[in-house]
Amino acid sequence: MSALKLDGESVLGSTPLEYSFQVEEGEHLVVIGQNGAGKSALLRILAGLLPLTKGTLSIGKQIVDSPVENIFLPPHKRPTVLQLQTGAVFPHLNVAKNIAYPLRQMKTESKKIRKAVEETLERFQLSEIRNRLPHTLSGGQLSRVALARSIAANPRILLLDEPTSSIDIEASSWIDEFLKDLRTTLILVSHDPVEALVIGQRILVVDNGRIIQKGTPADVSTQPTNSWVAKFLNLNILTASASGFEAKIDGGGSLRLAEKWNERVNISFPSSAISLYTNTPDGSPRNVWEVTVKTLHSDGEIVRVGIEGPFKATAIITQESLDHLDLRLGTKCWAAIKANEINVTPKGSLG
Amino acid sequence: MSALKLDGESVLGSTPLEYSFQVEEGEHLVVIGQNGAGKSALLRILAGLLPLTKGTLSIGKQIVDSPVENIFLPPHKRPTVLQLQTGAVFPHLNVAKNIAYPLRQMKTESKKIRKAVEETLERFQLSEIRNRLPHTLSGGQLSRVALARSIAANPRILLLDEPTSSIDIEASSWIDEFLKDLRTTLILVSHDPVEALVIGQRILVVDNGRIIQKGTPADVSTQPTNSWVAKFLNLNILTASASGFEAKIDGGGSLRLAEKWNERVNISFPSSAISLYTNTPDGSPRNVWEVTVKTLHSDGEIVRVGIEGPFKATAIITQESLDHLDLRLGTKCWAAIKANEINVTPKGSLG
Amino acid sequence: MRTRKPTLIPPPIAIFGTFAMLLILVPFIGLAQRTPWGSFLSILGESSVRSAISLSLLVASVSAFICLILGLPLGWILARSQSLWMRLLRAIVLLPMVLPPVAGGTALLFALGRRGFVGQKLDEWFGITLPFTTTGAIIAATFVSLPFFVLAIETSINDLNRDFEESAMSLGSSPTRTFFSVTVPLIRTGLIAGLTLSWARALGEFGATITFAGDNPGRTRTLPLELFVALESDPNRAVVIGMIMIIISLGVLITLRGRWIGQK
Amino acid sequence: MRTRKPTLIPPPIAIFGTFAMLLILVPFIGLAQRTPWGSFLSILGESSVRSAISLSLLVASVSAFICLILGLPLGWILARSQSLWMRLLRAIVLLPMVLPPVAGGTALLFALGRRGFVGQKLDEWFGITLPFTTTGAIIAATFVSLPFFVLAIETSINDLNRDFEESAMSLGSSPTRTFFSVTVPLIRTGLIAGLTLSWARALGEFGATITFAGDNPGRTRTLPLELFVALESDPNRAVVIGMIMIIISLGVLITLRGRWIGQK
Amino acid sequence: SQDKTDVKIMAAASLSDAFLEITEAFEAQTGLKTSLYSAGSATLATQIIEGANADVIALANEQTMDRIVVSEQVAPEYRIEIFASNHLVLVTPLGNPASILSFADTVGKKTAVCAPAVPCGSLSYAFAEQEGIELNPASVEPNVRSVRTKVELGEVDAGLIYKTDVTAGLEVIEIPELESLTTMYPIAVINGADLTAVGFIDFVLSEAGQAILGRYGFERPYEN
Ligand SMILES: Nc1ncnc2c1ncn2[C@@H]1O[C@H](COP(=O)(O)OP(=O)(O)OP(=O)(O)O)[C@@H](O)[C@H]1O
Ligand SMILES: Nc1ncnc2c1ncn2[C@@H]1O[C@H](COP(=O)(O)OP(=O)(O)OP(=O)(O)O)[C@@H](O)[C@H]1O
Ligand SMILES: [Mg+2]
Ligand SMILES: [Mg+2]
Repeated sequence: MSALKLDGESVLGSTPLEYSFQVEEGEHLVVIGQNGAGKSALLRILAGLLPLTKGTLSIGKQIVDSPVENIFLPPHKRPTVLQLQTGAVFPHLNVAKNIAYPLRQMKTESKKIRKAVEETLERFQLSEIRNRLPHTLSGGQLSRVALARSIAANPRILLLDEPTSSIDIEASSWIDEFLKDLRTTLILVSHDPVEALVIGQRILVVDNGRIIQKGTPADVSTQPTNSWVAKFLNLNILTASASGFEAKIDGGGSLRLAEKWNERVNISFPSSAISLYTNTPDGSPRNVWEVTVKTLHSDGEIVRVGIEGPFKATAIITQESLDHLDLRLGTKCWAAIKANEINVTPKGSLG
Repeated sequence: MSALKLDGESVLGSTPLEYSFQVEEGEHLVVIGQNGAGKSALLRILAGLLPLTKGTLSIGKQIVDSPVENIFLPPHKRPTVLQLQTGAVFPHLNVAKNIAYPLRQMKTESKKIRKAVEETLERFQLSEIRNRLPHTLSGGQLSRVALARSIAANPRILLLDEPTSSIDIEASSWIDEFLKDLRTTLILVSHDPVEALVIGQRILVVDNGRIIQKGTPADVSTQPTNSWVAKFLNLNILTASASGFEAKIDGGGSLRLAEKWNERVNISFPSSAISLYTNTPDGSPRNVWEVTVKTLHSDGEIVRVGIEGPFKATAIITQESLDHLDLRLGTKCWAAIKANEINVTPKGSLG
Repeated sequence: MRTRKPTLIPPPIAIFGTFAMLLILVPFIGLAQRTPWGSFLSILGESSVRSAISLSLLVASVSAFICLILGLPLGWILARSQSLWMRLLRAIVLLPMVLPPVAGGTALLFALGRRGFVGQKLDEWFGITLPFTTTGAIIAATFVSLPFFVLAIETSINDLNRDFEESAMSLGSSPTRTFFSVTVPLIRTGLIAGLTLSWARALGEFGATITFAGDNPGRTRTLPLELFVALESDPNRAVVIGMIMIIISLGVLITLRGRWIGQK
Repeated sequence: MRTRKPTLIPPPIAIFGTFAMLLILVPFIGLAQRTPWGSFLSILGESSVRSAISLSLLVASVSAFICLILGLPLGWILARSQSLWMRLLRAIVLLPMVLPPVAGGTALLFALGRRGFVGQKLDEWFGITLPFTTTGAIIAATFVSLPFFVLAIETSINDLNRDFEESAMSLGSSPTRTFFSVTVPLIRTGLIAGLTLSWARALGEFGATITFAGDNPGRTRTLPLELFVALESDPNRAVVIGMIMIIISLGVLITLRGRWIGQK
Repeated sequence: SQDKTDVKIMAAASLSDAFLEITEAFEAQTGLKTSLYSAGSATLATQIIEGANADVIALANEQTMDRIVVSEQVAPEYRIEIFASNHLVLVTPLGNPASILSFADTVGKKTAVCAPAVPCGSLSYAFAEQEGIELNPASVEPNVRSVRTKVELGEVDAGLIYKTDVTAGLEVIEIPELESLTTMYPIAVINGADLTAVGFIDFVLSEAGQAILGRYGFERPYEN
């Protein structure tokens, strides 16, 4: 049974909205799309801040919004927490109290609240500013507080609207890792491709108040509906166990890393970073493996090549290279990638 | 003579701030640093929203803030326009009127204002929503309006605080291009490495209310003061004239592109995307050129290699590769990069 | 803001809110019950009542306008100035509310009357005497209603996000222009509330007016004065005049405030 | 907000603001000039004056408190409810300001007096009569000061960014809890303004009190009533009582409001 | 209501000082407890008509008492007594800046009188008619007090007020003709009051009561 299922319509001002999709329990769905596409509107519908005008929204087994049946469960009764795009950190509460806020609503014991707040402060590097009021914080600090508060709330379904857009790269990369490993059902709006691919188990592309594409990152990136989506998704993501310079890919194969790691890691590299060779290459690329061409999607001048060796990946090469290498479905060749092109982030650990 | 020169101190709450730097006429300076580092505070000082407690700030020949001399030029008299991190689009004015606002202050003829507004609306793809009030706009649309307004103001010195953080990737990439080509003196705060390197002629790294590094992107990226900076800057940027699949780099050399272009373009690629070979490689990388190793900076396990051929670039390879290839200062070798790794954006044209 | 399900009123809020509404409404129901509606039209038709109506509207409206012109700057200063003196000024501004209007009217006479320390000079230098003139009635009404307006403005400005004004200034707008082009439009709600309060207060003003401006038919005899004299002699007539005041103000408030708020 | 150069007051604003301040201040200077300071302390020492002072403070404070309890919900409803009826209710809320207080007191008698359509039942069923009691004085004061409070609240809530309340609800807070934990703290400035206005108005309340609650030393004779009695017989004494009222309210307003605003 | 006073007296505001003394004397003599309420005559009348719980009411004019009678609040078994009278005087500010020596001198000067609808006003207008002078006042005030304030502060050059309202801040112009135009102060027992109320009225009419009233400037009724 799905965690959440929406098939309905609404309207924002004069913009008609129409969505149909579902999310599985524990699944991480990333919503992408241009400015004004209707991403925030979608989250508002799910959270109960924007009622449907038609259709049905169910969370778990329960119908929570259905104009025909005259059902509308208000926001505070839904098992969702929506972090608005503006963050909406309460101006009258200090950092620690903002984080404690959702816990207070649940009648959690105050001891447990204190502990949870402490942990969250620690995790989001907010301990030093725990007693500061929001108007004394920087933009990025505010975003961290907002996210910390949403995480502390620990809802069944977490709805995040561009939570890392003003957070610095170092913090946002571990935050992305953290979100990736979260077992909560998560729907995240993002403008950052890396974030989308690290976190998203499925991608929803929204345009003009409608869903124009949905699928796994691999599906969406090998067959993007339009150039905007194509540009957005240009990454391969793998999980692996690293020891020293070597990462053993889950499911088989291994990759050489630029730095030593000794833990479970996430590995990402641009599709365009994979080079294909007909004979074993010699040079700085430390990683060379044998692959078979499984899919070929040409988009005018560039070609997305689905390759399978010990693990699956997508390579993006030019039409010219394709012709030169004479690749066809089933062709065996060598894939190479430089260790430095591989972005490694630890899995599970934070900061 | 410099366009702006700051050597002073101030304080925000209990955070002491101390900055010393200058910007040349027409120069583009990008300010980077972690959340709460003091980037926004720096811009506020320059704009006159946060007075100095010590030292001097001069713009052109004029001292605009000097507590000792009891000089303080208020914000509206300074030739600066600061776009706050929140955007601060006026809620009571529609999109077009927001953009016209700064022009109205300058007693520009209303005909000229209308024309400038029209152009700006067009350029920022806001024509369709020109009559909408801010509360009916999406987050990204608001950011666009804020930026459009700052650009329309056309000040001598433009101060932008994370202007593209909620703008979608397609739009932010042409906006970056647009800003890059702007002849106005520009100081920009950004968390986006690509943006920083596309726009920044010089980089200022701020930490803890102080400037910890300043220099050209090349300088800063070859010798980053800390790992945060190193991670941030990992790009090569070149300008070129493209015709068909070939881009003739200004100053010499050429690169093969993945798509056809027929105009002046900006070219960027990650330093880690450059592979080095001791003999000519054969494979999908379309671009291979001969280079000499000019600098070598090792950072434990990775090495930044300054290479010079027809043009200069930085390559990032592993220590292991370095040992394997036996590279030293002066070594001649081959550099290769896949056409797909090269990010091309038109120079001058927009949208 | 955005379209949404009509706000549900939480029960405790609904209960207390209704109670508050009743506290205000019930006395007016009492008044309506006792109104001799038969004589309503004939009293409304009297020329003295007609002239009192138009004088009342004139005095209340001019006084609200003066509140706007004088109170807006004062509210801004009180909200923005950080000097310690402001604490004293902020309290002084409220004094006209604290003093019963008759006493306020006496104070006005002490200052602006023919023998008052300012009125004397006005008389000597310009030949102006304020008591017994419509100007005097307007001054009395303004004196008692200015505090509401100033406090409404001060509150709104205090709550204002400074980002907008700072942006405006950075965009080249002088403090004065920023005030008019950004601050004032952004405190629109508070401004309307202030205008409404001061207009309503000025309309109902009696004590200070009778004391300072006296009761001169056509010049200072507003509806409350007409009502008061009637209360002394003919209570039924007083009730009708009260109803006239209520109907007029409901009409004005519903039309104007509805429109203002509706535009939002 | 952030540290910054003290705000410079633009000249036109300073000029008009000063003028407004003078309009308020000058009459009080007039009053102070005429005050027989020699008899000030002896009048202040009178037991009747003392009891009027404490009664006044009691009535004004209790009435401000009732405004808080009743007006806060009503202000919320008026700001949030989108029904067309609200336009009418919004105008009705202001009526107690429009009607001169004496007329308002009469309306209160019509409704809550022993013969009033509500007062009758109160008397029959519970044996409660309100006129001539301190409770009656409090009701009269509340009736006239509630509009200020409600309008201040309504305005603040109207200006509130809904994001915070929406977030609170999404974080699991019920509408009632959201109201108390988010809405109320965020409209703090407006709330304080409303309390100040209604306290000040209640302190100065005379007309409705004397009409509805009568004048009874110790029970309903507040300072304004004491002042009124003095006005009939001994104007100098009246001036002194006026000064006492001014000094008391300045003291209270400077201390409390200064503290409230200072905490911000 | 549950208050323990024996006699609840309502008296017009202009009587309040005199009645305070009278009630004290009454309490001293009888040992009964009284309580005194004062307000404008019209306000008191409204309060009584709306059911105020009082025993005795003393007003500053007969017209207002008529309203109470019409509403049948006065105990019919007892007479309404007239306990004092008062008459108008012409007053000017100290120093008499407009040099007014007679009523005729007020013509063309700034004057203040009570509104014709209230007793002091009807007396004033009656007097003016008697003297053949057309009143053209700067202000027609709703009560004596506000006429007095305007004269005291010099806003007007002269005004007609009750003799009992004269203060040290005024100059009185002697006009004998005014003394014949008097206003009467009625006192009555309210429905439901017991005999102590009658006792109080008797005290007011007694020598002791009249002496106190005399000290406050009131005249005995029908003296002339
Ligand atoms: N009013 C204030 N009172 C106290 N401290 C403040 C105040 N405003 C800002 N600060 C602190 O000053 C420091 C610098 O803030 P600033 O806004 O310049 O950061 P920033 O570099 O822009 O960060 P970000 O990337 O998050 O926007 C931060 O540590 C912040 O918490
Ligand atoms: N109150 C409103 N009235 C009219 N139109 C509105 C209103 N609110 C939003 N819109 C419009 O609805 C569309 C969807 O808005 P939404 O906020 O969902 O966009 P988004 O996908 O989140 O964009 P962004 O990336 O810029 O945040 C936009 O075109 C926006 O202009
Ligand atoms: Mg959005
Ligand atoms: Mg910042």
